[in-house]
Amino acid sequence: MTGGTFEVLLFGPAREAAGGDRVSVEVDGPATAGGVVAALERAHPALAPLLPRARVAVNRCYVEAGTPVESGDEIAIIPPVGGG
Amino acid sequence: MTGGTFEVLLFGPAREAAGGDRVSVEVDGPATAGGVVAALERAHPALAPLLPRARVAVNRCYVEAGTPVESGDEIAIIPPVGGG
Amino acid sequence: MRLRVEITEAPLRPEAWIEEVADPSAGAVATFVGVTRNSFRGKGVRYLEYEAYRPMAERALERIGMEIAARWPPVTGVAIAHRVGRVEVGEASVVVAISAPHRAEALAACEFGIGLLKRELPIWKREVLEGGAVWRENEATPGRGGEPP
Amino acid sequence: MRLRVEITEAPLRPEAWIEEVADPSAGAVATFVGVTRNSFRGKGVRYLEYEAYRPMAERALERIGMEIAARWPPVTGVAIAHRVGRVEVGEASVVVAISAPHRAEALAACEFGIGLLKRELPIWKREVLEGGAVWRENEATPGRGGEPP
Repeated sequence: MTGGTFEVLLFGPAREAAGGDRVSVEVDGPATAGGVVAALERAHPALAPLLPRARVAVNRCYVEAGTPVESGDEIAIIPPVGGG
Repeated sequence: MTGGTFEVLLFGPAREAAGGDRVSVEVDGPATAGGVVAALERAHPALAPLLPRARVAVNRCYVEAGTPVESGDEIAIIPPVGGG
Repeated sequence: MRLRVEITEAPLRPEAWIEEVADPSAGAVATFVGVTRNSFRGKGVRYLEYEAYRPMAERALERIGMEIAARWPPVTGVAIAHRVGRVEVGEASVVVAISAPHRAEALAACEFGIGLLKRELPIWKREVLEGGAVWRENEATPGRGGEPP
Repeated sequence: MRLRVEITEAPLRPEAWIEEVADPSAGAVATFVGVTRNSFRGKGVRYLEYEAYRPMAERALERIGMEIAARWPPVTGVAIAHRVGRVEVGEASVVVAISAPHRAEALAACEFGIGLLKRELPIWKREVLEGGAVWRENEATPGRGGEPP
């Protein structure tokens, strides 16, 4: 439950900012959704401006920052949506 | 503006009750929408039970009981409607 | 604002009325379709027969459109059609389609339009049941004798 | 209750989704269609490009359907389709169709469904304007980070 490498899916403006539809990130602290976001912010500065307003989805559900993540989870950054 | 013979259009349950889609009625008192209804009630007892809940239209607009009617006006009894 | 209304014997195709309100500045189209149900309070319905005071009904539909335009000026299109004659279970008896730049006014105007139609439109419904037939009237109008509000 | 959802590249035909919710006990079908407008705050729009997190978006649409069923138990059918890829001006990007015995619940559920979809569906919209392109996000969600309500 602590640390590890996670792959994160990116969409829309996050995909565009990062120049790709997924990134890997090394999490040192607690392996939570918030920990992944904090690690992304450090490792991928291009994403940093988008992250404060983005939500996180784990296994295709929105989660809170404190939700634990495990290796094998499908983690995605969900910038403000525009459907409809 | 007083008295006269008026033709009145009937629809739906009023048409069925009267056995026809129009009736003639002689109005003795003031020639108003309400006067037409009162005369109908006396002259066509089959319509009487329906009239208290019906509206009157003159020239294709709903009117109040006090609205004057003239020879040549298109007068209709509008029982409670069921459109939709 | 586009406005088209119709009282017709022909089957109603909702898509035709949705197309009728299309407008390049409209981002939203709200539609209400009334359909003949197979039962009323537990009794089997075979079909409906609608009868209209046709010239007044056409005028009433136009007034509903104008009332919508007055209440929601952004609305770009109103199309309302009501069928008369025999309507089978599963067939549409009424279509109200409203287009507007945004969804809030399209949805509100659509709800208002069908509500006003049910109170004001001079059309009568004969419900033909498994054993007999009845004139089925809409739920009581709050006592108003005059013009559409 | 019938529930069908779809994320698709193909043009949306509203009538197909209206038919999808048909039910012999449904007297009302409320439909919302979102259409690409030709302008946004005065700027000319050439077309839109929608991008989806597809498996999550499909699941989100199913959840919206289940939430509607929980809030309006009489609802007989929910069909929601969202288009992805390039959508031209005048084409539909989303269709929400709801059937129910009576109009009140069909209209309320339709309005609720499109509102929830706009907040929760993981889809992004690229607006291609006369001079450039922008990611256009929906109006701010009242701060909720968690599950759909």
